[in-house]
Amino acid sequence: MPALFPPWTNVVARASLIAAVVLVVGVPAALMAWVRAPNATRRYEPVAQPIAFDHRVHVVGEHIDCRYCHFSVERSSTAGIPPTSTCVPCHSQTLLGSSTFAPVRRSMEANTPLQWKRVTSLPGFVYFNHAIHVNKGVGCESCHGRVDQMATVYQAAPLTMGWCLSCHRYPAAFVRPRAEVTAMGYAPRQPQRVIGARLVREYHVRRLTNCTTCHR
Amino acid sequence: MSAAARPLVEQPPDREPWPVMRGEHPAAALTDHLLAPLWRSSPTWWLLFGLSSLGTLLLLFTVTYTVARGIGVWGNNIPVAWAFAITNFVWWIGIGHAGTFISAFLILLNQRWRGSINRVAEAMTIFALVNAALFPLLHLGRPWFFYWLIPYPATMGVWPNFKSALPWDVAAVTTYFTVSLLFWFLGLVPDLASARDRAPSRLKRLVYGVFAMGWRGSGFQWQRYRVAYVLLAALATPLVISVHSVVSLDFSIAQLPGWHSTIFPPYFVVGAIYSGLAMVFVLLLPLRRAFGLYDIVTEAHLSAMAKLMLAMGLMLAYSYVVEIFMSWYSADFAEQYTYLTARPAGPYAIAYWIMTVLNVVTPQLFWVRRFRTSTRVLFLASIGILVGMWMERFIIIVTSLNRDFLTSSWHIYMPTWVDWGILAGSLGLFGFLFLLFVRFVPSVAISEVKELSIELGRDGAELAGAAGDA
Amino acid sequence: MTRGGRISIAVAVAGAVVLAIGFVLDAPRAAAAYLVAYGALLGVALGALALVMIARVTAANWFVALRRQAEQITATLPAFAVLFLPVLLTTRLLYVWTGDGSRLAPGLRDVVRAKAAYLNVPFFTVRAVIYFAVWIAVAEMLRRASLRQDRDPSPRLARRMYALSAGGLVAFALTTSFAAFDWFMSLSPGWYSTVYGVDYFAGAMVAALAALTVVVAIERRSNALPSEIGADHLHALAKLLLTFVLFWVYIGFSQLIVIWSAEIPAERVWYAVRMRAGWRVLGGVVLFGHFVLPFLALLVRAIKRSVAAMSVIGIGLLLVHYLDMYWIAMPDAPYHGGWGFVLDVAAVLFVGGAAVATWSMRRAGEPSLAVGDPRLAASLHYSTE
Amino acid sequence: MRERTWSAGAYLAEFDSADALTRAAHAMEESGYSLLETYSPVPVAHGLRRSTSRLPIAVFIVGALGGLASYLIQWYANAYSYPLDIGGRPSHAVPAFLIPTFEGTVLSAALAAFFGFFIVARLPQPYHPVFDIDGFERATVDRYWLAIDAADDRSSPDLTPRELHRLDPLRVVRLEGGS
Repeated sequence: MPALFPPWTNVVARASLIAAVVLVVGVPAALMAWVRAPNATRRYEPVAQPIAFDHRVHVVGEHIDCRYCHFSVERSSTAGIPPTSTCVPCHSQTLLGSSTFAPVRRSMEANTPLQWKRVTSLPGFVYFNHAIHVNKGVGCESCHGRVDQMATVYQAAPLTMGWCLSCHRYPAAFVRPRAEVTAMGYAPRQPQRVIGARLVREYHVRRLTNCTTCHR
Repeated sequence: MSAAARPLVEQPPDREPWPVMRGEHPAAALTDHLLAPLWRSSPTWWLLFGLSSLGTLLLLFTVTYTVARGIGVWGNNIPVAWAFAITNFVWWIGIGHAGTFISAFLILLNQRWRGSINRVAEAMTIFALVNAALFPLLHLGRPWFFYWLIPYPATMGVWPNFKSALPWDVAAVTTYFTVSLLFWFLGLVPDLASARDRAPSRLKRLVYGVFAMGWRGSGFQWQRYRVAYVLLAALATPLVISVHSVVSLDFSIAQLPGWHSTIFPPYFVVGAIYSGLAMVFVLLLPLRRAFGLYDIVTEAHLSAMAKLMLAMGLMLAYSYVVEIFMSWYSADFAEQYTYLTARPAGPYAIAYWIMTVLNVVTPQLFWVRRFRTSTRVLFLASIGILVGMWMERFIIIVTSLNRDFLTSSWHIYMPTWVDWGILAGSLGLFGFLFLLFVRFVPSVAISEVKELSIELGRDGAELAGAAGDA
Repeated sequence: MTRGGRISIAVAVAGAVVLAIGFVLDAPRAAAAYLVAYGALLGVALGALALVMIARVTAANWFVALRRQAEQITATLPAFAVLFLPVLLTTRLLYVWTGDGSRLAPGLRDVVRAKAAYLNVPFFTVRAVIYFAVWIAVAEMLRRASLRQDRDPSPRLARRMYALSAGGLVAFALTTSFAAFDWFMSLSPGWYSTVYGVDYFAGAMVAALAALTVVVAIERRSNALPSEIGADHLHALAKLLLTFVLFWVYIGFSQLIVIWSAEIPAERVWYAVRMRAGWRVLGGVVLFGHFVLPFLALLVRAIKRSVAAMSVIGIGLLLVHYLDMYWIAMPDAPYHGGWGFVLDVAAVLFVGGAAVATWSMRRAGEPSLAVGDPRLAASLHYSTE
Repeated sequence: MRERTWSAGAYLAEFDSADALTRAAHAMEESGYSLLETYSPVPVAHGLRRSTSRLPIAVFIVGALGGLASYLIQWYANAYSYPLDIGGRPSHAVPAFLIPTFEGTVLSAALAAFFGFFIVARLPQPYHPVFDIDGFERATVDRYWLAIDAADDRSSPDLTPRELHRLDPLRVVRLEGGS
């Protein structure tokens, strides 16, 4: 009587064991890699807006400061989305009649705000305040990326909790002088080590890593 | 009779000691007898299987309901944040202690009689752990985030807090489950090979052949096998002590009177083994009858385990006495109130007295030789002890919590139908898994029993002793 | 009387003289030194008693060959009853709960007053009498039955010893625990720990097994034991020792983790004192010598089977057992360091000398094997293989 | 000595008791064979010379490394990467960390013992030449086999079977090699 299992089953048995080990190690590893991938964090996905607004033109071309449109960023928890009336003064001379501008015209006539799409959004259980960050020397660029180079704005940061904590734990590595907060492509004039330490002292930046800092 | 095959506990010397094995058993007949349940099933099995399947369905339903609606469907409410779920958790995990204790500790003591009962006890351990693990998971409220308790590089950038008992529990229970499973499987390999070689159909031969992994009983394999088996036993023994100690720390590292007590770790371990032995009896006695194992599981086994149970019961009683004394000695009002008033005379006094009587009085029966071998007494006493031990965990958890430091927040906990449903369902799942086990896995360690039978000269052959250099 | 007996009497007398001078110069310090030595050495005798009973109820066949040696250690218990008198006479020096409470901090005063029904000298004395009555009764009855069995191997005696051991263990557990509460835990009367009794028992078991190892090694060398008792019996003894070394560290850790995590000030203070300055160093030495070193050594098979190596481990563990008792009891006793160490040594010599002298006197003329035990033959041929 | 593959073939003799197997193994070893193996349903002390298993040492090392890793993970997580002040206990909480360290030690050691065994025993191996023998199934039930490597210096196609027959076996089987 021949053996119950033919010789080739030895190879299958070993291969399936190796496969099992690969699966046990590989699946969690793959999942951990996946949650960090831009697809999972929704980074770099351009968000189409009701109007083809190009930040490049406004920031680089016209040298408009972030705060001109995002007016409440230094005072309020939200940065502020410009109302239609912010666009109109400049554009009353140019473009107002163009087809691109149709939504703005409609908004103006109907007296209803433009429906801007949110690009960078945090979950409801996270408390976030723009004013405190800006006033403690966190640049817009640090979280929102090089908006001056984006035709259509996308989410630049992964927005994971670990990403938040990376700065909350070592703020000195990221802060910049308040005057430079809205600068794009900012480069520290002295080593960040020196500047960071000084600013942290000057602005009374604390290492806020308590759960209740953000989850209130 | 060799020294290795003596029972754990000494027999009264003026009486004929019970044999650890009875009758003559040719190896082939013994193998076939012990493998027989794998090839056919009985109407009783189907009946029990049907019942336990219903229980499992009940569990499925109540768990789904809990997950869908949230744990608000349970009776827990502040200050009684822990109630049925944690009681069940501690109870089940305690039951899971006897298996590894019997198989690992007794192999270190060279007690060969363990071979007749260790498989059942180990299987019981694994299924009890499956049940135990369910409860803290459900209690998380969001069980799908259970992996947050494991230290892995999370995108959240935070880690479990290792100063809390919760990650200790995770470490202890997962380690215990894994090691129990490995130990169980390693012990099974030679028997699975026997099943492979005895199976009546080609399909069954193939299935058991896959799990037997090609075991062929070569001298080299046997020698290394014994080394690995003893190593695993040596590792499992301190592990078994650690697991319920860690579970006890869930309570004792808090500052709550009734929970905070330094004797908790050994006291919990003793109680765990106690309830586990009781569950072994509850499973083993019917199994002995159903599979005709009277020659293999003899009075020697029953008596030895009954004595072990008596010893555990006495140690438990010692803990009760010391705790009550110390609560008075502490001169601390809250301590005294918990132990001397709230428990014996509070709203859960009935449960307290049921616990005391069942846990302390029941085992005293086993001072009497006749009761140690009476299957009826053993079975009923074991049920009593299982109930008593469940009550003990309930008393520890609920009476410590329900009368909070502020009288204004006192709260009477009452379980809801979901609480009862999950408890009943978990018993169903346990039975379900155990019935599958006895139907598909050899429920006695065949090779060990054969070795014993050869050693006792009941095989007509002589065995020089165990192989290996361990 | 043997030469060893005479030497130990001389040692005891020398210790007693130094201790007496110490009492004149600094009575509290001498009393503390005495209590620590007493507690450590009593543990050896109590552990041996437990060992004899446990071996009896668990049918440990290998132990039969060594049973007489263990029984002879328990024969010192009457001496320990007498040696307890100095403790009884110095309660006022040792225990702050005696007296009117003027020595206590105000907060503690109320706590101690609440325990007055238990912590008072008359009841303390009555309890001590009960403890010794139980221990001596159990030990002597077991010894007598065992010696009688040498001549009359009737199963009735074995049965009697079996029943005595089973019941004796219950009484032993309670008396030993409460003795530990009374004599050592109450040194800090505001502090309490439910596992304290088990902790004392764990230390006592290690000490008893260490002492038994040393006795067996000595008797092996002097050929007082048959040649069958060799590596295999030592191996079994070493495995049991390893078990109790682990048990000791497990119980100690249980107490530590529960108190350390909860951080209740009244409890934490016990460890706070013991984890400061020199006590911390001593604690480290105890942890290392009572656990780390013997644990690693006893994992090695060759060491477990070597008479020489096991003697070293036995003696070492006895010394560390004393240090352990020192670390447990002395920080709460009147301790001033300095020349007091002379008194510590004197106390050990006195109590130890007296115990060894009793041991040597009482064992004289006894067979060194339980020759009447029907299991002796099996025990002599015990093999760990 | 390692697990035999019988790539050169083997001579096998079947016995009906552990005793007979032990006697046969001793006899064959005494007559100069060194490449022997036994197959039995229960462990048999046949006294064949074997190397001492190094599994205990491997288990000790893996266990120690596992314990070290467990401690380091906790230290990194709670004392270095994200220290949190909980209950006033120190971030580097040695007593607390010892518990998962113990579990980690036992888990790694147990995994080492388990997988170590399967690796040294070269399992799983569903097929092995001995399974081709008719009736070898009873080696896990009640039959005891002695096998001699055809590659043994002393083996020869006519002498070895004759020597085996002299041991009074139930039968002698020749296993062809080369597969």
